[in-house]
Amino acid sequence: MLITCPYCGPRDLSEFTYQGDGNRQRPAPNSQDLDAWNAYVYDRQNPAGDHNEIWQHSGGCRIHIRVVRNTLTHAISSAVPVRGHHGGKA
Amino acid sequence: MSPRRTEQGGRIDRARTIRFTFDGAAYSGHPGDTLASALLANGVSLFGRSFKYHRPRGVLAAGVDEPNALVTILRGEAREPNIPATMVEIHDGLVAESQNRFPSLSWDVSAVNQLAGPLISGGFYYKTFMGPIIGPLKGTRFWMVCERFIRRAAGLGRAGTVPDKARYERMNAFCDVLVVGAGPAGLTAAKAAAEKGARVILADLEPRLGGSANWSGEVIDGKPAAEWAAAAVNDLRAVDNVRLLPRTTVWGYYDGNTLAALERVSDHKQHPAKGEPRHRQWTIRAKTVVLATGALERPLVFPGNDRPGVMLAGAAERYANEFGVLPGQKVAVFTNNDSAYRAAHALKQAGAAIVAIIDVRADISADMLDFAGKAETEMLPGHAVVAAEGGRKLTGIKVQRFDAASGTVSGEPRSVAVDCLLMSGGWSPAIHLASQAGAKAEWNEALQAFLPPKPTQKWTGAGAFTGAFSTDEAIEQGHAAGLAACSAGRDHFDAPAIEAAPGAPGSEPVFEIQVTGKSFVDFQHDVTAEDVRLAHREGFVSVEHLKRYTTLGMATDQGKTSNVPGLAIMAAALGKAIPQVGTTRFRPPYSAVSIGSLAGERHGDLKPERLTPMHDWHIANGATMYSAGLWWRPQIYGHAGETVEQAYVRETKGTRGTAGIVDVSTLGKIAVQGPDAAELLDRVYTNMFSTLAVGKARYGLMLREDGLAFDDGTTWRLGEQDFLMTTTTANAGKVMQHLEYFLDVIWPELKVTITSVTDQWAGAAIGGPNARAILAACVEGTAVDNAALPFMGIVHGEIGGVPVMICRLSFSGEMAFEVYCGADWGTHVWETLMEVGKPFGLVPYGLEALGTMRIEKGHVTGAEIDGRTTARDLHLDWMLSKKKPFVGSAMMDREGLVAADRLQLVGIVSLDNRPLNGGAHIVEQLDEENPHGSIGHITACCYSPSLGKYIALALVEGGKARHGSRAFTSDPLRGRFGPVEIVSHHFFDPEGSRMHG
Amino acid sequence: MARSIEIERLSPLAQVYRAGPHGNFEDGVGVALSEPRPGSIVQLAAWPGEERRMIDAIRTVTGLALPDGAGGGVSEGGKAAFGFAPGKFTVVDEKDGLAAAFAKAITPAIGTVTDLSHGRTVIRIEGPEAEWVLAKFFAIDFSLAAFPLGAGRSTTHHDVFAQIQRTGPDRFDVHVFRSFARSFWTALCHGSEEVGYEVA
Amino acid sequence: MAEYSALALLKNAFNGNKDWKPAWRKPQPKASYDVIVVGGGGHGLATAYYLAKEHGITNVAVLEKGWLGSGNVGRNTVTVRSNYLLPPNTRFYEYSMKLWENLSHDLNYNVMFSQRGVLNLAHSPAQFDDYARRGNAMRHQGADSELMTPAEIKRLMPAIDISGNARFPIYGGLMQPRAGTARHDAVAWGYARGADRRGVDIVENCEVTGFLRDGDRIVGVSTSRGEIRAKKVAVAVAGSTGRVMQLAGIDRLPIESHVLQAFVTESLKPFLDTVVTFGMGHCYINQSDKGGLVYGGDIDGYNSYAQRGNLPIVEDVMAEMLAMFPSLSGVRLLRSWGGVCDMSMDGSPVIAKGPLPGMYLNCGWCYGGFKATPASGFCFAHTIARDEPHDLNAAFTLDRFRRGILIDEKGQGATPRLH
Ligand SMILES: Cc1cc2nc3c(=O)[nH]c(=O)nc-3n(C[C@H](O)[C@H](O)[C@H](O)COP(=O)(O)OP(=O)(O)OC[C@H]3O[C@@H](n4cnc5c(N)ncnc54)[C@H](O)[C@@H]3O)c2cc1C
Ligand SMILES: NC(=O)c1ccc[n+]([C@@H]2O[C@H](COP(=O)([O-])OP(=O)(O)OC[C@H]3O[C@@H](n4cnc5c(N)ncnc54)[C@H](O)[C@@H]3O)[C@@H](O)[C@H]2O)c1
Ligand SMILES: Cc1cc2nc3c(=O)[nH]c(=O)nc-3n(C[C@H](O)[C@H](O)[C@H](O)COP(=O)(O)O)c2cc1C
Ligand SMILES: [Zn+2]
Repeated sequence: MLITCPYCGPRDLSEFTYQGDGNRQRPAPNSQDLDAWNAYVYDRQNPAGDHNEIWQHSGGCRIHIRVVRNTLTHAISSAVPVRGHHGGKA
Repeated sequence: MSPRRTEQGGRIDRARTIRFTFDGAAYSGHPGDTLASALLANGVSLFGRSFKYHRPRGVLAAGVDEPNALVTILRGEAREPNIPATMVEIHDGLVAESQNRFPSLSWDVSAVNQLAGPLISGGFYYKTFMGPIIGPLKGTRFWMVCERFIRRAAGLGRAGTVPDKARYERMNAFCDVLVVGAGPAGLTAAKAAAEKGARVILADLEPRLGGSANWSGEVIDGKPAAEWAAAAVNDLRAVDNVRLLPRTTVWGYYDGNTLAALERVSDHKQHPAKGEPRHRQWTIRAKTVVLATGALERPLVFPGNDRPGVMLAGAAERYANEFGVLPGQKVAVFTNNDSAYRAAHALKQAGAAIVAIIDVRADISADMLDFAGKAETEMLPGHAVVAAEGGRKLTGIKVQRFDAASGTVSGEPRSVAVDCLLMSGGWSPAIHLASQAGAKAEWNEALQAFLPPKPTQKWTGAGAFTGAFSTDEAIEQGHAAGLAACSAGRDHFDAPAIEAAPGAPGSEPVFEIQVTGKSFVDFQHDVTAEDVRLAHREGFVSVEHLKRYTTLGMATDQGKTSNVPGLAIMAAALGKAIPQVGTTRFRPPYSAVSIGSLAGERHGDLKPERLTPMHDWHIANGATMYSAGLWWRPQIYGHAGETVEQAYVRETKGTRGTAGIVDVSTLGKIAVQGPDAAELLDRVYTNMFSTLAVGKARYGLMLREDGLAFDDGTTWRLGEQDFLMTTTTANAGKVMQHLEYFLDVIWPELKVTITSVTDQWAGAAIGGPNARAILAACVEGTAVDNAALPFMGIVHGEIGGVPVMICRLSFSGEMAFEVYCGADWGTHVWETLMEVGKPFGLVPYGLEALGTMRIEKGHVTGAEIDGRTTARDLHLDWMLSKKKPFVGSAMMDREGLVAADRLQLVGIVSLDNRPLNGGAHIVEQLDEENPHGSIGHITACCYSPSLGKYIALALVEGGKARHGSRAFTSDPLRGRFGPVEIVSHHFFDPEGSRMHG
Repeated sequence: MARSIEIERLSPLAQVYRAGPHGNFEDGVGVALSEPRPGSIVQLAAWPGEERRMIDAIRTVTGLALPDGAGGGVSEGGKAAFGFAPGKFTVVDEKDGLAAAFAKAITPAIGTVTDLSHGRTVIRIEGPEAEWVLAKFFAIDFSLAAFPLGAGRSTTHHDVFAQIQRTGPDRFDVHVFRSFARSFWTALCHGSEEVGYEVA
Repeated sequence: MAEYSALALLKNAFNGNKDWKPAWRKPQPKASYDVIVVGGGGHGLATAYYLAKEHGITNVAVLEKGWLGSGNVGRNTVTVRSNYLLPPNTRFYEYSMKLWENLSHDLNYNVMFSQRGVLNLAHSPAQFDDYARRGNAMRHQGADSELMTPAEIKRLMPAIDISGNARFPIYGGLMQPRAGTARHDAVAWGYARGADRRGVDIVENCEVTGFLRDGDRIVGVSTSRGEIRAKKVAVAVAGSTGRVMQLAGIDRLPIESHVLQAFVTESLKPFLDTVVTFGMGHCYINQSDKGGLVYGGDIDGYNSYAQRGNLPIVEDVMAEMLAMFPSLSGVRLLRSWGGVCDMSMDGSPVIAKGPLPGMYLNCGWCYGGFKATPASGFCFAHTIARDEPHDLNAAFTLDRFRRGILIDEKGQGATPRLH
């Protein structure tokens, strides 16, 4: 599998670390809502089809990337930096 | 010259002779021969024994699809079992052995298995061996006794037990177009793409590029096809945007157009060049792929179709035309399609007598009849072979009238004496790579073949792979595919003129001649047509059930020849059409791949080593090194005759008595810089860091999001916006990722840079009563007294002319300092400290002494922060700030994490003065016979020189509440039981008077 | 560390650095391996939006004009710089003192400076087979078209993280963590045997 | 239906094996059942079997979307062991082991359970202590375990590299002699035949495409073969848990589906009797009765329902295999495949009533659920029949995450790819 890092370009799967479900919302730091925390820490969307997920290019530039990948075919339809940097720009 | 070597022709070099051995006997052949062709030329007919019945077997095919002729290749003591003789290029000194026979290939005792045939039909073992309900063989015992014999009888070749010294390598490649298969289609595709300037890789599993052109006997552009191919290869070799990879099997089509290919670099050489690998594993990332992998011929299923001497027609043609070998002198041909006529022709030309062509079809085109006439053979249309006879050699066949529509035979069987029978059951495109993603192959009724699925990746197909079985179509498609692959439009193409034998594609839908006798579908696994029908009777009718119940298609050839006949027989039994039955799933690898090549450069060297700057000093000074993750660290600096315990006790006493020094360079070190650095630390640590003064350090604890303890370490504030965080050695990478995740994903607004600086700094911890004096004696540029360097203070100075940073902190419990300097100066500073420290009694100490001192102090490490403990469990709740939220704070008070019966950190003292063991359990009531009632376990233990006792840290239910109580260590694994006392984990100097000085 | 330190720096490769030809060199060597041992290596990180000023600062301090674009870099006159991550740059100088010089030029408003002079070991591979040998280790495209002169790439060989800069048409400088340097060097030598190599 | 035995085999051999009958019927699904089990994997089939056998509930259908055993039960590396650290796991898996020991008899089907031992290699004193802790935990729960020295290990498997100069020298090992392997397909087929013989309908090619509801309550399923009603609907679909539960409107669970690859070499003469695992990474090997080395390693590490993986893990597993057995480099990989594992957030399973009324859930097996098959079926059947958990599965609840009562063997927390 190749993932196109917005900074480094297409790179081999072996350079990336999977960071899971990208739909999770971290509650406000001082939130006492245990349900919300539980959902954030333990619950995952696990769709058969397009999945919004986070990867780190840990064996490259180390940025985190928001990837939309189909869990049935592994086809990737988008990969953008999680942070506000723009790909291709130094 | 052997009787089976033709007078002329073939693409072998008759001028040179190669000598090799097979089962100890010496043979010779020529460059260009495979082991199979050379042995056939020498008149060998028996190559191996089948898997289950140990039936004698010869050669069925000429290439990668060979199921029968498997051999073991010996390279010194290294063994390579199960290699098809058809895929071995001979070289001087080659040593090959046959397999699965005892005592010898020609006389094999297990051949009696054939007699038990009906008893050991498909799936027989599920129905028996359940054994008695009582007695010594109850439960699984009886089965296990029987299994031992089954295991011994099963299996093919034998693996070696001596490490293989051969070299394996990995190679990464990138290209615009990867062309798989260098037959007419692939060659043309590569040429078309190359001419457009694309970066092209052309791979073929055969040593000789050209595919079927090497043996088709056709004429292309006025030249023999083989010469046309050779010229095309030369053209491609001449341009530098093409890489040719002969002997390279593309075996896996993975996601993102990543393909895996195995190049057999030097298997064909007697002596590989220096540094030359045996195998090279290519990972090819191709923008597009042209699949031109050709087609594989299918056998027909009839009694005795597995006898040595029965061969695929195309294979025989190849032996004759490419290798100059005659598979037989008196040859019959049995076919359901036109292609085998060409084989008959080729063998005739090579000098064999074609006794008969037996065709299941009653109506044969005039063209083909005419063509058959040239082979001077008897034509038997509407006939079938109903038996092939002989033992280690074919002696004859029986032929009967056959009606293709009803599948029935009639009339009297007639015997025909032959020493070779060619068969063709039609052709199956090699769609394996295209199908690996799981897409469904499409059945083509006219061709009686599965065609490639719709692409799930970026590939185009060409040639026989697509079902285009004529060379002109293959070349036409190859050209188009080559252009399409580099997105070039179609241009004018001067297609070469081709002179080919007549023949229409497609075959009669006849797969089996259903008469009494053992008719093999999967040759290697001895799956017969009857086995397929038994599976049907027992309800294993899905193709995948059929496969698993009978093991059809599960042999080393993965059913390349057998799958389609097998499912056709099942379809017939079900009364369904073939596409309704479908195929089994295609999986990598296309053909078997050496494990060595997949390990690549990691064979013999699994992981890199991480060395500290002072590594060589440790070795030179007698350290025993200890592998900690990827790092190597000194365990002890043993003296002659010392045990490990004696060494660490001496090192500990030395440290606590005078001074000790330990290499702490492996600690994770992360530079945390930027205006929001302090804010980040406040969020990720349980305690406060924004309040830390510049020039001071603080011990910190991190939790995971789920509220469990994660890592600890000190963080030093070097500047207002500049922190140096230290982590445990084991967690350095994880902590780094943890911080990066939060900065990128959760708090992108924070301006903080995170950099791993572990390797920038050499670190030495020097501690003990004399530590300060030693530093005072060598540090320049700063004082190190209490005022200048209080507990947790940081100063900058120089040691031996090298800038150093010193922080006063203590893991050992002594007055101690961590001295950091640039890594390249680490050894210099270390040596200076050793030199200066000598008169002060400074001793180097290793991990064992480090561990001993931390146990005495009750400090926790990874053995206690094991991912299941909380800060409270470890009595670190004092570090949980109540003034701010931090990572983990929301989840850390869940009911399960604050329960009273949680395992908590305690100290343990051995009451019988015997050593304790790590991993021993703690019980309230000792029961050596039937251990039970564990209340916890020992995480770390040592002999404490300071206490004069064997002590340990442990995680025990209820923890603190048990202080002062008696319990027992229960370690049935090592037979160590005995009384202990549960105490506080602070064994030594709990007030910290020593480290505060 | 403004002033030069007299004490010699010990290379992690010292124990395994064997000058001379090795491997299959009889018909000439495919690559030359060496350790350039620069005096300083720093990493610079610009805050989002400050990349331009960072690039300016690099020019001010080193005279190197970085091209735009991800992974862009230059190498000339004993100095080199390249981007290796968004807003992040590695700068190398054969002389020491780079960190101190950048510390002055780069204000907290622009970004951060991290000294890695001791933390990274630079291994140079040069010669007609350099791309071939490196391709045994790294899953990136080393062809000149894909990896232009001066450019930098962050990548890994299993556990060994590497930043690679192309410093010549057939020359690459591979920056690895110091602690892994000896292991990687040994592997690189092993992988170079096939083409013959010379340790300079 | 006929009993299987050596005698029956002999009798049939004489008449050309013509009289064998289908191992299980191929019934049309009825309009309603007492219990519907979704998923014809090992766990679903075992559940149906024990519902019939232990609780007399025979009006049961097992609905399987494909061919029976097409899921992980038919694609795993067949290791059966109870060498767990944490008491809820040790107890449960040890009970499973006891069921395995009598399973062939119980089913009248030889599942080829072979107690050839499972050995975990340790590569440092610290790891050895860690294993000792686990081994002792097993002993304190009534399971068997032993420590082994390198020399003893060498005797057991002569090709292993115990030389001190290996990158990760072997320091010793933890052995469970009663552990071993069973024939994956036979387990599915044996349970299917056993359940069928007790009246359970096993319906293949019947995909559940939705749940029938009465208010909150689940009262049946819609399938590719029509609607089927049931008093109770039990879901045991392993890797498909996410997809199936989504059909019931539950789109978030503490489960991620990950692909795990497995491998088999060409057949070899007996080479390795014991199941062995490498301690400095992730690789486990056994040799099948057919002679192939069957082995695997880590999951690929990303969500997938594709039943196929990618190259990096393939290479890792092979490299680790050779670190143990450096003579195997010339032996060849024959086939690789993948299965979809239901990775839970603490690496332990869920066998529980709920999460909706009328529904029961069995999932979270990660890559270790084959060995659990008998006990999982046994406990799940109990939970379904009695509407309360058996003692053995009381800890395997769905709300344990929220409550912080985790069963985390590896201490990795909520990062499924690390379990
Ligand atoms: C490669 C690999 C190796 C493994 N090795 C081991 C090992 O060595 N030891 C061990 O103990 N465990 C191992 N496991 C884990 C073990 O195989 C699984 O945990 C276990 O088989 C899961 O339970 P099951 O048998 O019920 O699952 P499955 O066999 O997957 O059963 C689930 C069934 O549900 C069906 N299904 C899904 N959706 C629907 C629907 N909508 N309608 C109807 N039916 C549906 C599926 O088709 C499938 O047949 C391994 C797993 C894999 C993938
Ligand atoms: N019915 C028939 O008469 C019939 C049937 C099949 C083929 N053919 C002949 O086949 C030819 C078609 O040419 P073509 O180029 O399509 O096929 P080809 O058979 O000439 O070439 C295919 C090549 O692909 C190689 N190959 C296959 N799988 C590979 C893999 N995984 N990795 C690397 N190499 C691989 C093979 O070694 C072979 O050299 C025509 O000349 C035609 O006469 C005829
Ligand atoms: C224990 C075990 C042993 C296997 N042995 C073989 C084998 O000898 N030959 C073979 O081709 N496949 C073998 N397989 C793999 C199967 O062919 C198949 O790939 C696997 O069951 C997954 O199914 P699928 O590939 O159809 O998806 C084996 C599988 C398992 C679980
Ligand atoms: Zn990147």
